[in-house]
Amino acid sequence: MTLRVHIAQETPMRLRGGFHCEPGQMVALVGPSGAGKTSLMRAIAGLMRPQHARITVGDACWCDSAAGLFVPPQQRRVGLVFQDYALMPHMTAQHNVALPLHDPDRLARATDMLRRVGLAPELYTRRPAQLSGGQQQRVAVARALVRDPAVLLLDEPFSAVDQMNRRTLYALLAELREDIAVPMVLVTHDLTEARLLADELVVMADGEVLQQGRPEVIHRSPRNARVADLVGIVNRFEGRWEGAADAPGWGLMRWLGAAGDGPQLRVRDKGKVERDQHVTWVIPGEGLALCDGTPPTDPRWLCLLAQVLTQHHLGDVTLLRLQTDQPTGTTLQLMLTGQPHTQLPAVGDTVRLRLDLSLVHIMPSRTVSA
Amino acid sequence: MTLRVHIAQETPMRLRGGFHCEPGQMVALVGPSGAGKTSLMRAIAGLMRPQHARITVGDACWCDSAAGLFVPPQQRRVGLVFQDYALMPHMTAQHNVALPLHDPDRLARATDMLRRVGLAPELYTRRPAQLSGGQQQRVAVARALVRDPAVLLLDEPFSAVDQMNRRTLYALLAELREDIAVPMVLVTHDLTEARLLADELVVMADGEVLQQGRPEVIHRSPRNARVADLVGIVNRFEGRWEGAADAPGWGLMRWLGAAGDGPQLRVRDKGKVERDQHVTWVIPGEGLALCDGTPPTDPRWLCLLAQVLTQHHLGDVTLLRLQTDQPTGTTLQLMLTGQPHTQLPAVGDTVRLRLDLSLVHIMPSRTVSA
Amino acid sequence: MDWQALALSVQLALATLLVLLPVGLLSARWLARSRSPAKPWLEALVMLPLVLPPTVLGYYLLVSLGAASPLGRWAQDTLGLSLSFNFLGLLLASVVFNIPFMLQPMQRGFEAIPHKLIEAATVNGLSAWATFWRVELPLAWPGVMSAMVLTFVHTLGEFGVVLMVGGNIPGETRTIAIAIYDRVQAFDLHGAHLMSLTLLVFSTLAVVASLWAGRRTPEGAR
Amino acid sequence: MDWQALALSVQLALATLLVLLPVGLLSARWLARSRSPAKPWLEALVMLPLVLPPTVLGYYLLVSLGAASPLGRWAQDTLGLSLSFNFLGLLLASVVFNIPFMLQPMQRGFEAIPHKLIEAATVNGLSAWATFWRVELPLAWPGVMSAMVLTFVHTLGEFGVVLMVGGNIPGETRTIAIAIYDRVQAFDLHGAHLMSLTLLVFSTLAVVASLWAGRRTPEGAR
Amino acid sequence: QPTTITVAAASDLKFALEDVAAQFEKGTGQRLRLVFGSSGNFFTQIQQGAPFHLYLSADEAYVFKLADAGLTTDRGRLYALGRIGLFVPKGSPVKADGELKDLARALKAGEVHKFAIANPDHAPYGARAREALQHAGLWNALQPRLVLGENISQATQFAASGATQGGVIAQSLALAPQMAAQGDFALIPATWHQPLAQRMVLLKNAPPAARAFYEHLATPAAQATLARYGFSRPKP
Ligand SMILES: Nc1ncnc2c1ncn2[C@@H]1O[C@H](COP(=O)(O)OP(=O)(O)OP(=O)(O)O)[C@@H](O)[C@H]1O
Ligand SMILES: Nc1ncnc2c1ncn2[C@@H]1O[C@H](COP(=O)(O)OP(=O)(O)OP(=O)(O)O)[C@@H](O)[C@H]1O
Ligand code: MOO
Ligand SMILES: [Mg+2]
Ligand SMILES: [Mg+2]
Repeated sequence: MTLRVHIAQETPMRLRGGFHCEPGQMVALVGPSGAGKTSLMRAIAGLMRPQHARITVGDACWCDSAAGLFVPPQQRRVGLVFQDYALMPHMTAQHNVALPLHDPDRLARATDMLRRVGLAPELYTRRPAQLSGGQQQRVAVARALVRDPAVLLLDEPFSAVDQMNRRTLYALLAELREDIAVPMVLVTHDLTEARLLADELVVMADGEVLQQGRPEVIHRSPRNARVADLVGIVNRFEGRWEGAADAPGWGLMRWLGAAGDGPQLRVRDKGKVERDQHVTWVIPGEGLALCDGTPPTDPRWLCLLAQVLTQHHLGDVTLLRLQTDQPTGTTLQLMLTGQPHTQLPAVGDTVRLRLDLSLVHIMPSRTVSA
Repeated sequence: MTLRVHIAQETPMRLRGGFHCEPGQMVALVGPSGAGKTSLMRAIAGLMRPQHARITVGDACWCDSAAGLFVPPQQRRVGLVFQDYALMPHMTAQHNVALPLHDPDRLARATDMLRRVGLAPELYTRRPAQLSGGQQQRVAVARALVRDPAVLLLDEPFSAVDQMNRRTLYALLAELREDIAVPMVLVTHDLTEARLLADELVVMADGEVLQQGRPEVIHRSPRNARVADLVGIVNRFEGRWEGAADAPGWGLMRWLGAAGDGPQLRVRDKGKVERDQHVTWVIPGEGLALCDGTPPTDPRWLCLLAQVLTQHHLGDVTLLRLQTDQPTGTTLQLMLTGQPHTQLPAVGDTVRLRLDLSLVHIMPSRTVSA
Repeated sequence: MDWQALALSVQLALATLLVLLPVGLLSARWLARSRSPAKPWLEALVMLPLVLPPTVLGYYLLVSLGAASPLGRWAQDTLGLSLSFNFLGLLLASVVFNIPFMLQPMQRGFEAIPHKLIEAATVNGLSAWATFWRVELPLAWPGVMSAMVLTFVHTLGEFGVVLMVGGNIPGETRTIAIAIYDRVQAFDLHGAHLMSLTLLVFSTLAVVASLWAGRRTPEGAR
Repeated sequence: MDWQALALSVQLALATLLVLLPVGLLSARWLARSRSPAKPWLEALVMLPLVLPPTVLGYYLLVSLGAASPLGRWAQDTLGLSLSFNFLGLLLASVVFNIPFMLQPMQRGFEAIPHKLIEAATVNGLSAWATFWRVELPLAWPGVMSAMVLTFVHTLGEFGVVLMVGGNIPGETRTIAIAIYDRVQAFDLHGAHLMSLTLLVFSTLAVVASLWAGRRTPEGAR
Repeated sequence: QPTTITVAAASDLKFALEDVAAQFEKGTGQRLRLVFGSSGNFFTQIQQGAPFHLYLSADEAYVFKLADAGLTTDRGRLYALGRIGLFVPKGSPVKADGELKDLARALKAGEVHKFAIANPDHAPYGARAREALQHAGLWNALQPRLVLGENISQATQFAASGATQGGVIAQSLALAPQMAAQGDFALIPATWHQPLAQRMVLLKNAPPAARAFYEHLATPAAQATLARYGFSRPKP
């Protein structure tokens, strides 16, 4: 019952590309506002008839524009959380959730699902206008989950819900994934949430599907700079490829700063770039750390001196913005945990920074602008 | 021009307590879904007439139920982002933003603000129905910011916006704070965002204002367990106060686990609890770390052996759930950064954990249930 | 007071509602959803029964439904039904004359439903039929109520068409409106006032009762 | 074809709109926002002009506005205005008779506006007046259009009230509806058909034109 | 400049009076505005100050009531006697016969389903029709089949359209050229009913030109025209 989507249209909005989602798998659709995530969901649910598309679930074909096939939404059996909830204003929370059900104990099942999404019983008989934003959203989630869907489509289902209620909902989703093995697609702007919940990410921008893959894979080797941006990789730099290094599978790259060239780095060579080619490279957060002692000699490590520009304390983690001396004036971001306040470097301090060069990922330079 | 709010009502929903916000200051209203955040904003904007309230901005009094005073919303000059946008469906994005403006170049100013919230020019003349969720939300933000408000009220203004666009909006808010020094109130579910943007937090639950203070202060010394929960402190434990320690300002507490008593901890004594009293205590994330070498002897540190239950890789940080041996079966969460993947403890490994006891915060035990 | 005439009028009004309600709901909904370029023309067509003076409309109806007309003859010969000067004739005329009152407010009611909610209904597996009953009808209800009340009240007061097609036969086609008119023409002003007052009070009660029964809770405080 | 009568009818219809539009907008909006328990009673009151047969309503209007009535005498003595058998009389009668057509659809239009949007307008500093013009009126527009089209068309076809209060004076109070009726009465069917057809075509064009001019872009694809 | 005279006339005069008025206008150059309608309505409207100058009623009772109310210059003058007759549309099973014998036959035979007269409660022609039918002994049998016109014109329309099998209508309408093609007409004897005494009266504000027309209606030329439309001359 794998969901496979391929789509190509220009109007009313551009949509290109596709993705697939195994039963029981959760795929997170991420991308900037206006990327086409909601539109793609609407196409899957059958609310929009795309110009060219092929959408299949297992053996069933829901849409095949080549064959002129289009299954109406009623027959697709999708559980869809609308981004703006689309609750029926004339129905109570309970009746909203019971909407897709037909059996005699539909109200009991609706009530049960409302309980599971953490809604207080006194709210079951309220109409949407008398509920808070997050309460409405949980009703919408309950309505999507209560039926026995063939595909679950969740369009930012937790955006109005606080952290604690979110955890309840995460647990509910996890439970559900064990009960019903259907493809699940989640749109979210919260990258942490995406990585926490999803087996795979699908990265979209400007209506185009850019990359699908496991979160850590995309995080460590984004296909291009746009994807790197989109998955929140902040430490992105420029470089010039300077050819093979001493060992096979390794190459040399010059770090290019705004104000001049930086050190030469010994990095993994995947054979995709040519000598003197301009490249964009990223290093994930786990490849950065402060050195406490003397600089290590292992060529895997690069040690830099950097000055602390700003320090943001974000609860469990502290965010540092650092400026390196080499290449001059390049800034990078570092997250720290487990350091007592007193031991944190202060703004203006100079610290010694360690880069794990084996985690550097190199991409062809982006040509399009943001 | 400080905003001061004091409110007490029971219907249509319970609201109690108050807060204040200096001009140029940003206060983040946080609390679970249904806590009354939106309702409080509505009362400030004048959309709800509270049973008992006093709301003042500088010398101007907007609402004083004792004196029967109630300034209508038109005259309050608030910039309000509605949680569900409340855009005019019959107006283009541009005209929606120009709604509060009166001067001849209103459309030009609206266009400029739309540019600043990062909306693409081809969208300016679209109606809300033809915009994506995040695009609509940015129009709503632009409408609130474009006028010259006396108070800025932002009800989850970024919930539908992706990280990149959020950064644009954060920058815009920062800019604005330099231009116009008015009180700003932000409702958000994203605690990181709250800490990043806000000077102070106001924690609400069940319609009640529980605590106001600087984020790090609340984070390190929440007033009670409910607040600790609400600001996302996950490592919360039970204990019994065992009296004063060797030095003044220090006391002894027994760590109580579900399955039995744990070690005695030497912690700060603020003189608020009595001997044998049952207490709840928390330790912020920065008070936890893995020990690499031998256990330190400093009494500030407590060293524990713990087993890794789960490991979640969330991009820049990795989340570990650990189970301590003493008190048996207690779980705690640990965030790690800067550790290359290979050096991370695997599930099932036993690690040595270090608690900074000087950061332990003790509260009277909660009596109410969640 | 001519109770018979009042009873007849009420029967006629109810029968008109009964006939027009399903027809009206379907066509109003169709018009509301239609994106056809013919839509304004159809809407104008729906208005036409209002344009002609009632007696003239009645005359045309009589000429096309009466015993001498092909339609009238056909109905008489094959169905054994007479389409004029009886209740059936009144009903036909009343139905035609009330089309604009029934369709316009209903159509606006259906048009006011956010498309998103219809989508939500279909995604939740509701058939077109179930969507109509459980979503569209409740949400269009104020418009439907308006249409029904306008039609009901208007049928009570309708005079020209009914007189022409019905022929003022006591107990059969003499409605309360015609009875009042007769009283006025006969300078029986006392009788006319009494009947008018009775009719006004009755309609007021009927309208209040139906508005009360069909009221919807207001949209909520926010 | 009696062009004079058609012109008079169009004038009357436009004047009726002009008078009823502001009154109707204000009262419909008030009724829509009202939470008063008297609301259904007021709504029923608004319906009453529909209940009486037009000629009888005309009779009552004539008796209360005519030269012999206190009101008529007062108007004649102090304002020098006659309230019957002239255009002013027609207009007064037409205004009264069209109240239900004007108010009901408008009221539904105003009721359909989400309260949230009114709140957004007030928070954005719009005065009650600006809110009305820039938010409420555009959003209630389909209902307002309905009301105007119903009133316009209905005035063209109105016969009983106008005949009674106006007196069928050529060039002054003989509307197109009365002229057609006269043709039918005179067995001048050819003339009647011609005038009816002209009126039907004219109204159809008027309705289509106004619907076209007052159309709103559909709610968008989603 | 010549004032326009407004004449309110009973609808049975529709065709006849238009001819007479045309003669008068040609002779004098005076403009006339003719308004046709039901006598009862005019009565009400005149009470309420309708701007009519001359009122030609189908029933003299209205004229007397207005005179008693002081709204007229005098008690007026009879200008014609109306006549009624049986009209049967084309294809009707009934034959037009003034003695109503065939109507009686057809009634017995069950061939008459509907029969039109004006409303006898308030229309003068309706009241006379009732008297005539009573005289012929048909009233009781016919009553359940009656359809009542608001006034005599409407009754005539019912009959002429073929929607009824016949009707008692005004001779003045039956003689109109448009009616001849619709069916047959036979006059009912004048003795079967009270005379339809049609009386006219000048109203208080009538200008001199109105009196001229009032007088013109008594001239032999006018009376001859009225006679052509089936009105008989009233006895002075
Ligand atoms: N119109 C209303 N009538 C009665 N109760 C209401 C109404 N609107 C909201 N409530 C209730 O008041 C409480 C507070 O609602 P409010 O919208 O202020 O919450 P909130 O803190 O904004 O929540 P969220 O984060 O979910 O938006 C909720 O329990 C809600 O159910
Ligand atoms: N009805 C419409 N007609 C034309 N363009 C539309 C319509 N609806 C949306 N769009 C455009 O299509 C693009 C994709 O919209 P979509 O709603 O799919 O974005 P999204 O990825 O869901 O964004 P968000 O995260 O902001 O919800 C946007 O640029 C939007 O402006
Ligand atoms: O007064 Mo008439 O002639 O019965 O219509
Ligand atoms: Mg979206
Ligand atoms: Mg809220």
